[in-house]
Formats: sequence, C-alpha cells, structure tokens
Amino acid sequence: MDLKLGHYNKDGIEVVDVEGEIDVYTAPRLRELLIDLVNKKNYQLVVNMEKVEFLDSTGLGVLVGGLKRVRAHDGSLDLVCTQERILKIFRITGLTKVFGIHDSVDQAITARKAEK
Amino acid sequence: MDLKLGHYNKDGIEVVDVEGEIDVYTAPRLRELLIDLVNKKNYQLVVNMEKVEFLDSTGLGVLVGGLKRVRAHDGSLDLVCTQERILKIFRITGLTKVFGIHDSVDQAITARKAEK
Amino acid sequence: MATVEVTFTPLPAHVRTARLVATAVARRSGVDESLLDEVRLAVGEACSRAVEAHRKHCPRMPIRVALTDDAERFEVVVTDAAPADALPAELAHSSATQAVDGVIHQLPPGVGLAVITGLADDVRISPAGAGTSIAMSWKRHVDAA
Amino acid sequence: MATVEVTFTPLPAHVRTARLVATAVARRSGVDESLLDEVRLAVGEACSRAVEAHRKHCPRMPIRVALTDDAERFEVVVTDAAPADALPAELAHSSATQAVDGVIHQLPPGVGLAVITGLADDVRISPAGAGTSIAMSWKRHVDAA
Ligand SMILES: Nc1ncnc2c1ncn2[C@@H]1O[C@H](COP(=O)(O)OP(=O)(O)O)[C@@H](O)[C@H]1O
Ligand SMILES: Nc1ncnc2c1ncn2[C@@H]1O[C@H](COP(=O)(O)OP(=O)(O)O)[C@@H](O)[C@H]1O
Repeated sequence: MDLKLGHYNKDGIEVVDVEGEIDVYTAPRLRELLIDLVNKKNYQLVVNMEKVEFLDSTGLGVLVGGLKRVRAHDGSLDLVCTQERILKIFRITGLTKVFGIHDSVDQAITARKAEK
Repeated sequence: MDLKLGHYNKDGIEVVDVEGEIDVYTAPRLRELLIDLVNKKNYQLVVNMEKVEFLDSTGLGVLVGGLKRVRAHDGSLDLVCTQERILKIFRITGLTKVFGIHDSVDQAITARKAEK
Repeated sequence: MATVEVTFTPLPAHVRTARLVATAVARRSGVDESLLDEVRLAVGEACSRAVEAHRKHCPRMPIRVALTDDAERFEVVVTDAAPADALPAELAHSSATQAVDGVIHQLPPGVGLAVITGLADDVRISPAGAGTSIAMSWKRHVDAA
Repeated sequence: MATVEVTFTPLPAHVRTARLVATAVARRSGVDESLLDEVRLAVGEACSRAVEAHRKHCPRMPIRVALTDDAERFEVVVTDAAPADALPAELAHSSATQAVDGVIHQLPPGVGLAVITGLADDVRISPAGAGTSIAMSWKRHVDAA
C-alpha cells in the first residue's frame, strides 16, 4: 500500500490525514508535507493516523521531527490513533509520553483548545 | 490464497466448486478429490472455476488427468469459466479444444444433458 | 531500481513466495497492471518446473530467481541446478492436447515452458552452470520509480 | 519447510519486498496471525537500518535476508555488509524520547534496534563478516506445513 496524504484546516488547527504505510520508502513525503506546513506558518498540527496500516521507526522519526519543528514556534503536534498495533510502537519507544494521542480528530482539537 | 474445494450433486451430475489458487502447492488436493469422486462412480463432472484466482500448468495437468479418468468410464468433465485470465491459459495450451467450457453451471449441465 | 534475488529450496510452497515477490517487484518497477497476471503465471511456471527438476535430481540445492530492470524492461531469470539433459525432450513434448489422447495421466513436462513462451513477450532458455536458466522480460513504464 | 533467502540492493522500495516475503513465509511456516505484524515490523526495521548503513558505506553491496524454520521456531536473519564500527554507539543511543529534547531533527539510529528488541521475543545482534547480522525468531505451530 502506498501512502496517501491530505490536509485541511479546522478551528485554526491544521489536520493531516495519513493513509497507508509510513516507512523508509514513503516517510520522505510525509516529512516534506510537515515541513511545508510549518513553512506556511501552521504551528498547530493534528496528524490523523486512523488509516495508517504500517508505521516503523522511520515514520516515528518524521513525526518527532515535525514535533520539534512546531515546538520551535511554540506550536503543537498531536496524534489521532486508536489502533493497537500502531500504538504499540509508540509505547515500545516511550513516545506515548511525548505525543498527545487522542481517539478522534475532534477530541484532539478540543484538548488542544483547552490547553491554550 | 489457499484452495477451497466443495462438491454437490445436481441432476445426476457432480459439480465441483473450486475457489482460490490451483498451483503446484494445492493441485494435489484437487487431484485427490477428482480421483475420489471417480472411485465413487461419479463419471459426469462439472468443475466450476468461477472463483479460481490462479491456475498454472500443474492445475491444467490435474484437470486433464480428471478428464482422462472419467473418459475411461465413458464419462465427461466440463468446466465453468468466464474469467479471461484463466481462459487464456486454456487457449495458450490448446485445451479449449479438449474441454467443454461454459458460462455457468446450469449451462454446463444443460449442454451435457443435451449430448446424451 | 536494481536487483532483488530470491533463492529457495525446492518446496512447492516456495513457488508461491517467488510469485509473490516477482509480482510485487514488477509492480514497483513499473510493469503495467494488466501484465502482472502474466508475470505471476510465467514466474510460477518457471519455478514449478525448477522445483520438480530439483526434487528429482538435487533436492538440497536452491533455486535462484533474479529480478532486475533496466531503462526499458523488467527481467526475471529463474535458474535451476538440475541436469539439463531432459530439456530437449521437454521442448519437444510441450503439447497439452496430445496428452489428452495419450495413456499417462500427466501433462508432458514441456507444457509449463509452452505456457511461459505463450505469456512473456521475450523468453530465453539457456544452459547455466549444470542447469538451465529461463529469462523472461516485460516492458516497464520508464517514468516509474 | 526450509530456507528462503532474499538479497537486494539498498533501496527503500526493496525493504517493502523484504517485509512482504518475510510475512508470507512466516504465515506459511505456521507463525500465529497475531504475530505477523511483529514479524513485518521487526524485519522492516532491520532492513531499513541495513539499507541506510549500505547507502552510507557500500551502496553497491546487497543486503541479505534469510528465512528458515526448525521444529519450533521461525527465524529471520538480516545481514548487512557495512562496517560495524557504529554499532556500539547505535546500541547506546536508542532512546527516542531523548531525541525529542535534543537539537537534531532525527531519531537516533538505535531506535530501530530498540523497536526490534521490543518486538521479537528472541533477538541476537552479532558481527557477520565485515558487517552485522540481526537474528530474530518467533514461535511457530508445529502442525503447520
Ligand atoms: N522515493 C519515493 N518516496 C516515496 N514515495 C514514492 C517514491 N517513489 C514513488 N513513490 C510512490 O510510491 C508509489 C508506489 O508504491 P508501491 O510500490 O505500489 O507500494 P506497494 O507495492 O506497497 O503497494 C508510487 O505510486 C509513488 O506515488
Ligand atoms: N502439501 C499441501 N498441498 C496442498 N495444500 C496444502 C498442503 N499443505 C498445506 N496445505 C494447505 O495450504 C494452506 C496454507 O496456505 P497458505 O500458505 O496460507 O497460502 P497463501 O500464503 O497463498 O495464503 C493450509 O491451511 C493447508 O490447508
């Protein structure tokens, strides 16, 4: 499965829909999209991973890279993920402590707004 | 995909439903079923290949073997197949001239009954 | 995209692995979706043939499948290590329809080769070490990865 | 079922092929469906790591993935040919969370190894020729083909 990327703005937060496999082959495209969004001054990001079928450490690296870029502008990068097999990789690497991980895009946005 | 086999009697003709891949790995099971049916005195066979996803020359060999077995008892082995990619293999090997190939199980049975 | 090579011991189940790999690499290499069935079938035939030859002559030796591409074509080469003595007879006995009238219950060994030849638009069968190699190729879209 | 071996040049696309093969062979070898995701991920991590090392050090050398099983276990060994000098540092820097506070925008190279170790229930990392081999294994059902 190839990687499909889409994004839209909701309540001032940029939501990125990711579908397919994020691996060494496709991760560069996600990295480019995140860099592009930050360059265009989107510092509040939610990455929706509900349709991600595969994620490896290359993919984690891109998400961490994105997080660091938005934080440099006091921004945020939250994740939407309920899939156990994807969550497992965040747990193994300890990244559940680093990312806000939510059950839905709405929940992620509400939580982020509440923190402001 | 594994191979799934089923069979039932209709109007005195034994219909064999084949689903999945008939190749060097699974063909032995189809061969055993055909031999078993012939041993149990079913000499009028229709093999329904509408759900066959893959067929190679090993599979063709099993069908030809079945045909020869039923013919030894003045029987018949007809095929049901409308899938172009499967039909192609019968054409390449000239076996379209050897097997009666029909569009549906009912058609195969009607044609067989008419020949009697 | 350069070379992927798969070697496997002569077990029927591994023919499925070889088919799977060949189809996946062909797709990524830019072979048209409509040709992938042919790739799958031709590679399967070549591997089934090699598995049978190895089981008879050298069951411990591996079979080799090499997948490469150049600017224009995707090529698969299946190489066995079984004595190639039987090959001329095999090429001569490739008629499936004759088998129907014969007394044996099996297709002649050449039918697999006949299927391959009928499928790939470029097939070369040649001696390779002690055995035989079957090279098949298909057009790829040059704009693919 | 005996050995299947896949070798490939260090291209990211081939990592997908390696994952595909490993998962298919593991399934046929009788590894539980619930473990196949782990096989896919661990093999992918080991191959991604090897691809990166080869691109840096030896882009023309192939990476080797060997799939075998014995009565009880299905084993995958990924072997690279890149100098193993960096390995100790890699093993020391496997914390993904530290990277978040650091200045670089990449995870430390050891994170892939950490993921593998967290997934496979038996992992051995050892020198192999000039390079490194990562061996991972999973339980198989003994009644499978
Ligand atoms: N270097 C690259 N990095 C990321 N994506 C790429 C790259 N090159 C091609 N792609 C994308 O990957 C697709 C091919 O993926 P594909 O090989 O079909 O994956 P799979 O075999 O897993 O379905 C292409 O259609 C293209 O969009
Ligand atoms: N020697 C054999 N011949 C034919 N079928 C077999 C043999 N051994 C096992 N099988 C069947 O094949 C199945 C395994 O197929 P599998 O490897 O899952 O195919 P795929 O990987 O293409 O889905 C088993 O569940 C069993 O029913």
